[in-house]
Amino acid sequence: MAASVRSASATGRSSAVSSSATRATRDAKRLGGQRRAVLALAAIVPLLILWYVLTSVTHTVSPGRFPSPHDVYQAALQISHGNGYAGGTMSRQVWQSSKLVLMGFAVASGVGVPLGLLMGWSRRAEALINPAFLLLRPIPPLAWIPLAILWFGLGDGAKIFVIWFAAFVPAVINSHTGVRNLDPTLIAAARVHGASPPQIVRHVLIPGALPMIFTGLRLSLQASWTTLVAAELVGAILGLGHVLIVASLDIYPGMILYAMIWVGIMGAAMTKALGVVEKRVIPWRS
Amino acid sequence: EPVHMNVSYQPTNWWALPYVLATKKNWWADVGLQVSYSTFPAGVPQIASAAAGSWDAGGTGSVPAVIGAARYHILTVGITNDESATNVLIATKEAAARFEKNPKEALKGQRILVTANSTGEYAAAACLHKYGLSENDVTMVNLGQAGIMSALTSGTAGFGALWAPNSYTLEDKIGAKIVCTGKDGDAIIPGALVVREDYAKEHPDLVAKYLAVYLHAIKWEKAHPEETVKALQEADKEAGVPISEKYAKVEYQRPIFDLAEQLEIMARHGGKPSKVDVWFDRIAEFMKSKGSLQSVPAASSYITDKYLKMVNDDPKLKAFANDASR
Amino acid sequence: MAQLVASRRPGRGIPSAPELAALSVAGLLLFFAAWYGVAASGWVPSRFLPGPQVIAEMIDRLAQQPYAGYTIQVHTLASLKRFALGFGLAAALGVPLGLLMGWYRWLDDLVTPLFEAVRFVAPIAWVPFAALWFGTGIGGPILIIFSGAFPPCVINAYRGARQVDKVLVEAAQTLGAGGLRAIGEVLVPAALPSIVAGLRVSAGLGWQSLIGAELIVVSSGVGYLMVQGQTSLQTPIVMSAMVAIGVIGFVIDVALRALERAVRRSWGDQG
Amino acid sequence: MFRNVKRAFRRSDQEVLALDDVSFEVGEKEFVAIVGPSGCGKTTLLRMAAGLDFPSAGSVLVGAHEVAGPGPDRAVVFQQFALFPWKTVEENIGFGLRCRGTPSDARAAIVARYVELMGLQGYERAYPQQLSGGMQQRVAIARSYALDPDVLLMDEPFGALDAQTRVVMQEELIKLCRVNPRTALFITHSVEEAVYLADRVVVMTRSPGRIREILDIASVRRREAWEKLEHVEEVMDLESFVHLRTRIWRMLREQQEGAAVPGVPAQPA
Amino acid sequence: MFRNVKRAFRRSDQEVLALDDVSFEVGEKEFVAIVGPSGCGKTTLLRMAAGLDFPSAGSVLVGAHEVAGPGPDRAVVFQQFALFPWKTVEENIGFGLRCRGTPSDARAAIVARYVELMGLQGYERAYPQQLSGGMQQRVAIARSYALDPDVLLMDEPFGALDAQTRVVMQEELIKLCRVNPRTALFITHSVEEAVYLADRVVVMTRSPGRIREILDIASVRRREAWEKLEHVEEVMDLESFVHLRTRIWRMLREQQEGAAVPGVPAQPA
Ligand SMILES: Nc1ncnc2c1ncn2[C@@H]1O[C@H](COP(=O)(O)OP(=O)(O)OP(=O)(O)O)[C@@H](O)[C@H]1O
Ligand SMILES: Nc1ncnc2c1ncn2[C@@H]1O[C@H](COP(=O)(O)OP(=O)(O)OP(=O)(O)O)[C@@H](O)[C@H]1O
Ligand SMILES: [Mg+2]
Ligand SMILES: [Mg+2]
Repeated sequence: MAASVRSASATGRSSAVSSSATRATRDAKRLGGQRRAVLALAAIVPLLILWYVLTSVTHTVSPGRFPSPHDVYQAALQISHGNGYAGGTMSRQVWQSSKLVLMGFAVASGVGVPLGLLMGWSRRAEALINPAFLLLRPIPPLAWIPLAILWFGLGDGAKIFVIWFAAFVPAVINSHTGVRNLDPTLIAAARVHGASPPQIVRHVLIPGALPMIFTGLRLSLQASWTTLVAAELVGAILGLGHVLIVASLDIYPGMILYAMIWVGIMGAAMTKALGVVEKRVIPWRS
Repeated sequence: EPVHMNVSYQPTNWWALPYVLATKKNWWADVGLQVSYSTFPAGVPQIASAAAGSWDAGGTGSVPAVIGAARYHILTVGITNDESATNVLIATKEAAARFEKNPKEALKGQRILVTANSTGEYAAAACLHKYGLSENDVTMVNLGQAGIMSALTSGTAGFGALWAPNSYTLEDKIGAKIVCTGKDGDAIIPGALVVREDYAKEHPDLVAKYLAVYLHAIKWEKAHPEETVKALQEADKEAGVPISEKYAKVEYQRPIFDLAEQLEIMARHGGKPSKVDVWFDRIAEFMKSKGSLQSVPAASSYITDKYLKMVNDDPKLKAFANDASR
Repeated sequence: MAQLVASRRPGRGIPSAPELAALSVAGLLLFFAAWYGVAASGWVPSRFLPGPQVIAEMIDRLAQQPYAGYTIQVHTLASLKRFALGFGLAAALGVPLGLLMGWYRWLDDLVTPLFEAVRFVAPIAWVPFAALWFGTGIGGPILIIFSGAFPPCVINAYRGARQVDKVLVEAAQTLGAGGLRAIGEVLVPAALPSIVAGLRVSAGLGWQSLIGAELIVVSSGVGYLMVQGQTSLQTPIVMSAMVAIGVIGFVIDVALRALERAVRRSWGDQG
Repeated sequence: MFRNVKRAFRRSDQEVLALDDVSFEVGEKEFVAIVGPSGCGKTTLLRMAAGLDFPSAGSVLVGAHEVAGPGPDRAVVFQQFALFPWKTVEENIGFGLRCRGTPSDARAAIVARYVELMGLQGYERAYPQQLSGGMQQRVAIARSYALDPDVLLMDEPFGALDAQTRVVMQEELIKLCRVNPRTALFITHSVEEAVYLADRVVVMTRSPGRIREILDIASVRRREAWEKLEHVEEVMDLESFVHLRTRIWRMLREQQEGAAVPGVPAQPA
Repeated sequence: MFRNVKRAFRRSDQEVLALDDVSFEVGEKEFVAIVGPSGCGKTTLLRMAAGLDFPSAGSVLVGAHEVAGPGPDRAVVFQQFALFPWKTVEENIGFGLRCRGTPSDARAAIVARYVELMGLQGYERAYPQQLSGGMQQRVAIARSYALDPDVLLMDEPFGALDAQTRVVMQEELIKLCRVNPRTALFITHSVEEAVYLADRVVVMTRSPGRIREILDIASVRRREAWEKLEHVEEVMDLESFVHLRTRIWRMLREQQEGAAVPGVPAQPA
């Protein structure tokens, strides 16, 4: 029987480490961070090269359709110097947008997470709130612009409102699901150990829902960034979204891509920061 | 056997009426064309989709025409109309009252709502200059036309740059006042008949036919004022932005140019720039000053009367273009 | 005291179905009453917030007479068609990608850095590129919907795959399930609740991006209806379009929720 | 305590009776063990006593009052450990005390004692995920013990322990009950454990769960002075013990007949 | 089979050695049981044989080959049941057969046989969530048995069963192994179970897990003709059995000393 268990002599101190395939993959797994960095580079570098070759060497992709690296470089130069572009230099644009996003995100998670927890905790609250929530929720941020202008004028308030509306939805939904998916035995365990409802919320509901809450926060943060353009359609004079709007009106693909890259970098950086917070807040997940 | 052509325009525009009429009255067939339309709410996406080959010829604003020339080899082969008088700086009642007392003071330091990269912005800038102000004396805030209308309606801002028929709607609904037009600011704002350069190279004859239909419509409009006004009202209503007869009549006042007039304003006599060249150069200069363009494209590189001349040289087309009877 | 006590579930227990339904209706009534109240009070000019009855009349009118080219039904259908294509494409590509990323570490490492950056770019920021690449055909709007709907599909499938109880995967492996089967029979069902939740978010975002697309690049659809209403300062039309958008979004969500429930039921969850 | 209790569940549109007409009572400071085949409804019974489930008919009383919900006077040790994954071993053990508002230094002292008692030293800061199954169950037991409740409800608390720890725990439990008697309801699969620990043993029948018999152990224990012996093994060797054990064992074996039919399946080659 | 195996884990930035220098082998068709205190690394050892974990040093061989990953030749019964919650009892049991490509009627027959053997009739269409813990474990066992694998790896498979079913299952397993011998690695906390079932018993020490001793049961069993007796209880009464049991028990008790310190905590009133 080929697969029966048999063994060669099993004594001696010779811990000869064989170099089987398994061990190789195992070692690769251990490399962890290093390997990830390598793979990330492996993904990005060929893509950059491909981009350069297609736009600048073979001209397969006309620069009118997609900017070449040189176009983006030119755009970067233009917006970094003097008056910049669309009302300011890139650093001012990034700063303005980050401020808007952070404020919108803060308000959205501050309202959305408790609301989602409440709806997950109490079926009655859910029944009461859900219908209106479900009706309002599909209305896109863009559609709120006229009302936002009316209610908040053309200042930051209206922009934060638009971002808030988009970012608040995933915060609610995921906190809600987080509570709903909680193992009921854990709540039972808390109850039999004398936990009062507020204690259950604090010690069971919230920590139990935290992984989902963070999923929601990530999506919220993403929604904040993706709504930025819509928000800055409300009479912005500065901001990355504003740069994107103006560049698209100028049909300036190099600048559009450069601004997109910044949006990507800022969004990824903020998500990374959120990930660090998540690790600290959820230490039990190895 | 009619030849197919993709034509693009922006509905609810005075200069869009010829397309509506041409379809309704089947003028395309008269020159052996069969067209399908792509319509756009604004010039910028219109130009961008030309890059994807979505359309061959059409009409657009002068600002998009310049951008199209600078980036996507879009030729300007004729003029749809002169919209200098209908690109306006409009003010709410209160702001208009202040403006009447002292225009410069009323404007200074104010937020001016403009749609960036539009003829409206160009007109607004011209108006500022007229009152001795520069763009640095005010805050130019970028908003779409609809956004400007909402903001003015709610009183969040006092001044905005609109074009027809949006300006009419605002006058009607909240009693806003036009305080200055592009014309007042001495800015000539033409609309452009445009065509993709590679298409024009391949099918010059079709471009000429396309122009002949548009010119025929202009001739017809000039000859039938009442019917034209009615047709305009109908077209705008169908597109969702109805205007009253009063404003339809105002629209009718906008200058349009028939074949002979077009040839005249586009002619470069003795190597001197044509009138149209001058108009477009000023617009391009303005756009460069705002950073939208890195350099001003030479007018001769994208404005051409070659196709108008082809219409003029073809007896059949010329006769059709100048026929106002039906 | 041997009487039946099934009905006597002590205090604060699970509320009954009729009670919940009543609360839902009450919630809706409250919402409409608040709307009506604010509109009627004149606190907000009716130019900006017409009452619900005005909207109802307007919707009825839009259903009879064409506005901005078509009746509201035709606009809605045009939007739905674009949505179905864009969302379908996002789900068909995003869910498998997310699952595979959760399954294969190398793919995760390869895709994540790029994906992490791209997903923050607003769907409507793609409008110019959509126009440059696809023009006004159906492709343009679809790219925009896709860019809105794609990230949540990927993220939730990915998270779902990551959270699968490891011992289940191991059990399948020791029972001889190869890569594909383990993915199909363990990974997918285990991640399904998360996937469906992602689809819900994704449908919501896709629907919203669609409106963005319609505001800019097309000349039919509810988004177009809305922008035309806005340019003619006809708030009732704008809000009718918003209602249509809201209702369709709601219907899409209800459909996906039904799917979610069906999924849970197939887990033997009777609750 | 339990009076004519019935409990039905729905399973794929069918009513399934899990418990039928169960009545018995647990005296004050009495230790009652329940044994019975798997699926006979033992856990369901215990959940009702805890106030986590309610009878379809009949009533469950603690003291003079019908059970209306869970409370810290009745601590439960769950069959599935039900530890909070986000709390360390220490925090899990101290949870009930914290809910009760015990000051933190008193709490720390109690927690430390139970950590030691359960042999969890060195794992105070570990999360449940990082422990073996047996260790997790020890934490769960400590969590309930630490509350010092009036009534202890235990659902196979030693099921996941290794044999040695299990024996030690049994001895602990019996000492605990001697020093500080508690009303206890104890579910187990081990007949030996039931006889060793309980004052009375309730033997249940296969589904729907009914009471087969209730045996009085306390009187035998007192008569034969089991308390004198320190170790489980010694007690288990006593004739009186073996007698009771065999009696219960037979009752359970009876039920096995007709159920799972023994027989080696002909395996495909 | 295991050669100088070491396995270390990281726990909050500290390397913890779970297994240290473990070497033993399982002969073809031999039944080896492992007993040892909780947390000594039994599960870890079994996971390595299954190909689900890998040694930090040393090597694990099945046949002549180092274990590279899991496969259906080595079926595992997990300590936590590891049933697929979205599959019915039938589907769970038939899963491995489906993976193998067994035609559906043959599969149905095998599944039906195991449903009957495990006393799961009437629950074929139920989902794991709807079963009691014991029933779930029976499904898990059936799922592995149904595959008829060369090597059976069992991690306390009977831990969650009630005592009666457990005995029946033990008898089943031994019959199964007699008719159709299998190489088996079996983890248990019950010394009796280990002695009753195994050809050899590996006794392990408290963490870091090392081998304390390996006892040969098969020779005693053959000499004393345990096979002649049909029931577990009868075997357990034999002197030879008791002798082995006590020997192992002592080894384990030794280790208990110094570990968990007995002592009734002074409960706060
Ligand atoms: N939530 C539920 N829905 C449907 N049936 C249930 C539910 N909970 C328990 N049951 C059924 O009730 C019966 C008793 O279950 P219970 O868990 O009380 O058994 P048990 O005696 O604790 O078994 P074990 O000793 O295996 O733990 C079983 O037949 C089970 O299938
Ligand atoms: N993933 C892991 N990370 C860190 N430590 C681990 C991990 N898995 C196991 N350990 C540690 O390894 C040791 C052995 O664990 P294992 O589960 O093999 O014990 P066991 O003998 O099966 O115990 P039990 O009888 O209680 O099931 C324990 O100290 C445990 O804390
Ligand atoms: Mg139970
Ligand atoms: Mg183990």
